[in-house]
Amino acid sequence: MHKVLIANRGEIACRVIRACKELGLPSVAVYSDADAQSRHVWLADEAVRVGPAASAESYLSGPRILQAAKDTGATLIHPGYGFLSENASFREQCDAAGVTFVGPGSYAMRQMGIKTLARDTMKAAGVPVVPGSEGPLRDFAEAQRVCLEIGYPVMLKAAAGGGGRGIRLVQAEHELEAAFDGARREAAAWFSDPTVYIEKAIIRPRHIEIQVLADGHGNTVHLFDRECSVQRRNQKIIEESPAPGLSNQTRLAMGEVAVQAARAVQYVGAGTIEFLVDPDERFYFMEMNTRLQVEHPVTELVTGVDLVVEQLRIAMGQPMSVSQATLSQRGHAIECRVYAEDPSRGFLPSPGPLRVYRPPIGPGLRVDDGVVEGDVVSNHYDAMIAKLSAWAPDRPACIGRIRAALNTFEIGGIQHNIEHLLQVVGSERFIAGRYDTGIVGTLPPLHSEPEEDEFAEALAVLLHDRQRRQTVLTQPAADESTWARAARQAGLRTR
Amino acid sequence: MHKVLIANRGEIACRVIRACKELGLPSVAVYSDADAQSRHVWLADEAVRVGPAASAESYLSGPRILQAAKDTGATLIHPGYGFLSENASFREQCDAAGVTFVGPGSYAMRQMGIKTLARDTMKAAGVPVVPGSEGPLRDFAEAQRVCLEIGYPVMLKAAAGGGGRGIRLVQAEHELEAAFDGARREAAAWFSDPTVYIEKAIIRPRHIEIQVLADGHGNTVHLFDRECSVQRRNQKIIEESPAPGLSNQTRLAMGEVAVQAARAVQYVGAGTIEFLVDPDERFYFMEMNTRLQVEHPVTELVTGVDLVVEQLRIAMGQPMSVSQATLSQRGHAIECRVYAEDPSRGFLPSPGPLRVYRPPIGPGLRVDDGVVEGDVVSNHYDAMIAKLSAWAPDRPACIGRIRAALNTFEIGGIQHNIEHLLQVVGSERFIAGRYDTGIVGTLPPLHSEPEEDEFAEALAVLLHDRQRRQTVLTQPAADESTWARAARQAGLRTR
Amino acid sequence: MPTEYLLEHGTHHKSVTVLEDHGDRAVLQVGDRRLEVTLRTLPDGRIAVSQDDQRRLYRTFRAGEETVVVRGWTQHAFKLTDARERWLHGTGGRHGDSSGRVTASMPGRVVRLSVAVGDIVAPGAVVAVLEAMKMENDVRSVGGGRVTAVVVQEGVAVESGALLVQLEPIGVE
Amino acid sequence: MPTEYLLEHGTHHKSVTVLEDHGDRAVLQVGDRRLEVTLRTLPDGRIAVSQDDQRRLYRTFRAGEETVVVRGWTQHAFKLTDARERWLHGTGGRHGDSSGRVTASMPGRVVRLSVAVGDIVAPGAVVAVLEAMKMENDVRSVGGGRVTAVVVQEGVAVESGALLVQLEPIGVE
Repeated sequence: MHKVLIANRGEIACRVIRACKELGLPSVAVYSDADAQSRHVWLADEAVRVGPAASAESYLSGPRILQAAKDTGATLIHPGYGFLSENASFREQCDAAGVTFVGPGSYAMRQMGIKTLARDTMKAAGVPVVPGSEGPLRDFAEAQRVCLEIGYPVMLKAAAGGGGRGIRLVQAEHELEAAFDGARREAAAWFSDPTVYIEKAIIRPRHIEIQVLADGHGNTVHLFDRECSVQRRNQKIIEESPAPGLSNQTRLAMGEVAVQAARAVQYVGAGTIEFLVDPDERFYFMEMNTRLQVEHPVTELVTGVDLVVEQLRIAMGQPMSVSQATLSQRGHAIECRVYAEDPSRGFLPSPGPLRVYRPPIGPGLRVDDGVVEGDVVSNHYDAMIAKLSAWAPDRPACIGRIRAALNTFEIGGIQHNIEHLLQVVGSERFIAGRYDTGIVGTLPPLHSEPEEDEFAEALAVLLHDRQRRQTVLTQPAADESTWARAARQAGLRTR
Repeated sequence: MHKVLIANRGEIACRVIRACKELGLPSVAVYSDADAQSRHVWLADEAVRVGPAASAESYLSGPRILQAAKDTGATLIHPGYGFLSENASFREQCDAAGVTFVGPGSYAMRQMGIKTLARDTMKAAGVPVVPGSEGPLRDFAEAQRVCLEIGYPVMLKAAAGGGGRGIRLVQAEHELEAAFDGARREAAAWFSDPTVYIEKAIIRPRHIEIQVLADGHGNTVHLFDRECSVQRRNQKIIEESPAPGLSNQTRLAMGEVAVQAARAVQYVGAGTIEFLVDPDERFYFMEMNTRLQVEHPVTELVTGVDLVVEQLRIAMGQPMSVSQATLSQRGHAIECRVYAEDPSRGFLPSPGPLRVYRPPIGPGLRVDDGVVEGDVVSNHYDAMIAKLSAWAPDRPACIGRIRAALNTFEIGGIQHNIEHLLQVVGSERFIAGRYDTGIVGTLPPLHSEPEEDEFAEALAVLLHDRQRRQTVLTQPAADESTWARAARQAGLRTR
Repeated sequence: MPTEYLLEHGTHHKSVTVLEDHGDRAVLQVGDRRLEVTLRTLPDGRIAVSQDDQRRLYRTFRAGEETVVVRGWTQHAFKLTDARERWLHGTGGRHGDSSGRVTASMPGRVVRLSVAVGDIVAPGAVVAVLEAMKMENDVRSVGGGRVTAVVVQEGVAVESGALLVQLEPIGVE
Repeated sequence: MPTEYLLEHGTHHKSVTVLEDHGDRAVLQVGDRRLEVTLRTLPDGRIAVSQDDQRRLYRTFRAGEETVVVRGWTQHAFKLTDARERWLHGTGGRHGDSSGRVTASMPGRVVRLSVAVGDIVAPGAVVAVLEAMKMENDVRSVGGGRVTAVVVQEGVAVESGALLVQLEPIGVE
């Protein structure tokens, strides 16, 4: 009999625990001190403390997670996303400890984890990558030659770079020399390494990804596409499936290429190939995420496949329960990520107590969350509070549904991005289904203050006045009151 | 611009209001005095009181509902199920008042509402009905002749009967004469009318129904089957789609017959044809419900069609958005009806305050309800609190999902049937998918008392003791406490 | 000076004493067993009770004289009395319905009375029909006897527990 | 003797007086408008406020000095003070950050300090970087000036509102 340890927290831990319950598999939660009373802890059958609030000493600590698995007799470890999910060494430690890691082998994780290696591997496997120089540029002459080959515009990038630094966009040949010298100087200054390389600049790209699933019996399938172009500072905020306006021909071609990519690294489990897609629907491999994605619900909603259940089945050595021939997309799904951040102050993170929290319910809605009202959104971890997803028979109905749902989301105590989400899904471009990764930048800034609300003002004054006067205006029923008082004094709540 | 008045309460009113919000249609709730603070009242854009708690003077009062529509400028009235939903006169009053009733015309309602008329109409339209006498039996000789024709066993039924009275099962010819005399005597005694008729007795029948949808543009489609055999005292408690084990051939034949039946009465809107199905999959028309069914979610989950949205579209004169060729069933759905009733006391209704109420959430789950924690389940209306539905890629996964969901349903204050629902979905017959309308009767009675629980005992004693001692053991944070006290004294709650 | 309580749960009876109570940790004597538990209130109002590896979540409320403890969909209603007081007043733990009182099992409307004063009623016989939530429900007498009083009329609304019919025993029992 | 309050909502200020309060009904004077509302607490804890045809649902809580009122996903934080007390103490309604204090806009860890004592800082310049929830966030000074004190060190955790850097004005403003 298997037992599953979930090496994660928050909504994804809850998601995996629910799948375990449905399969009849016992589940073990792990938690840091910051999460001792979190929802995933109480949802699981067992829970083990793995360290202090800091991730490095808890959720990111391979040895502690493995010890927890050993102590509870867990046979499977589901890493969720983030934390240890793409850590090839941890996967190897699991193997050595005789615990099954729910995910691909360390070979696939390494091949895809190192971005230049992934690019080379994909190129060799016939997967289209963004055209560019073969590794670092030796000199300006080579830069010129490569640019002639791939055509302008191009991006000059620092080989050792990251975080958007040391990058220059070059629109035409006459700009190249100055940009080349500048980029090298900048790279040297920032990263102590002047090496640069060239990639073709994709203008107004869309970010579309393909979900794949592979089992240990030689089956590899794709589960179609997800449109993830609604991003702010490279952070996805809204995803949908199918990608609006994408031709079916491109969709299937991307699916086939994704399967090819997965096979090239002997992939097993659920994974995602991310592509850049240009306005002419040419697509280029960007990277592969060798784990479950945050946005997996939209794929589940349109394909009807339970990706977590398939992951667990595959990890237990069973064949996947689907085949390419039977897979199809039905209707449309949109996911909105609700973050604890303040749109009126540049989307600053807004940790704090979630004093009001009631996500919407209704037909076709799905909420993935890991909090309850009264929880504190910790500043130690990701600022995502919940994922609100809607499914409907078609895209216009789906937009109607997600807008109605967002509008009835009750939340307070922290700042959040719901108004921003409403702004995006209500925007002309989004509704038309014609947008790229620039969509968020085209929207006007939100008003920093909510409209005046006379009733709210009256309520605030009344409550303040009543508190101040300490006058008993309405007596609660005697029995209830005595009981409530006793329970409150005992530090317990009765309702 | 249209505006929709929902002439109903509880979960179905909430369901319809949500659909209106998604379509951008303003909604008007109506309420009786018992429901002044109910969930549907606050979910709708406007709300109108229509009378006292008694249904006859509120939800069943056509004139008051029409007045509310007039007062608010509503152009459509959605009747939900029950109450005025199958009232042909009300439909005609709506027509006269120039308000669109969301449902079929009064001709279809009348043809199907009078059961003997429905039987004749269906027979004429080539729809199979349970074989039996053509109307009332004139004498014993005719009874003998009919029985020879249709074969034993047969049911003798009082023409004026109802409520299960005046019915006799006759297994073989030698029992007929005594039964015939007895049934006539009983019919005369109970209903002051000795007239009886004969129908073939369907032994171990299944109750399977077909959802149909017809628009005003000549399109009529069926949306496949629902298995509704899990009943207690003729009250459905669990429904699923597709019907387990039903051959696809029978399913489609039933669908075609259902379309035929709907066309025969010029049906427009959503409706359901109920069939009795015998162990050899012969099926017989039982009745047509000319409205939305309680169990419509299972059809929505497997077909992906939003029946309420289609109803509203059709009522506004638009063509339906689906066609028979594109309709299909995907995966499996099960709905469980949660009732306020006490299984340990013969399923007595158990109205009262819903002190604890937190329905389960998670992927593939849908909850249709009209209550919140703290609401009082009124004894004036139906005892159904909520419908919990699960969708999954296949039936075993769906059973796993609904069981896990039922197990995590938090509910208290009233008695309820969740243990009974768990008993059914965990029973051998249900899991095997081989059951008929007798399934509930085959289950052993539930234990009348829950197991002992030491922790619960300890908690009860501790709380009682603390209350008794009135000792402050843990001081809440000063600020919170002052505020909470003031708000409580003001009759308001702060969290 | 810990108090000994008598805890009634349906037909079960137990003696329970709170030996120590530190708010988040408590020690109780349940019959002849010593029980040490830790308690914690979660943000959603549930109370977590744990001991060693075992942990469970509860919610509680007060309903009349009873303390109700809910875990998921199971519900325990406990009646608690001070053990000393009970001995003083001598009420004991005896319950049941040998009183001859036939009472309403739920709030509702009396739609039918099946007995009249003087009638002899068998144990388990239907004496009235109550309507609640659109359904009719039989009210049966627990014991048998002769009807000495019919307290309600058809059509009236009654509360749960209201006396409907009074019986007196017949013969020697 | 109704009390007049000063209600601050962001940059808005209003004078509000509770004229009558009957629990479920109240009359207020808001500026020069008279407002009569009815109030009701729903079973789920929301407070329904209505007037004529208008009706809205709110939830409220107290956060420090502020009374917060939440409606759906919108949130209003009100600061309320007794108007008379304000006049007596003469604090007025003036706010803003001409104080030269650069404070943490959220709880987090100081990952980088960009200024040292003696530096001259332009209005809106980044003076520090705070990390919270895996993201780095710039802390900018509202006004400009010369740094007179750097109160925190890199690596330390700070609460929201904590003083990070103190500036003094330069030249005539």
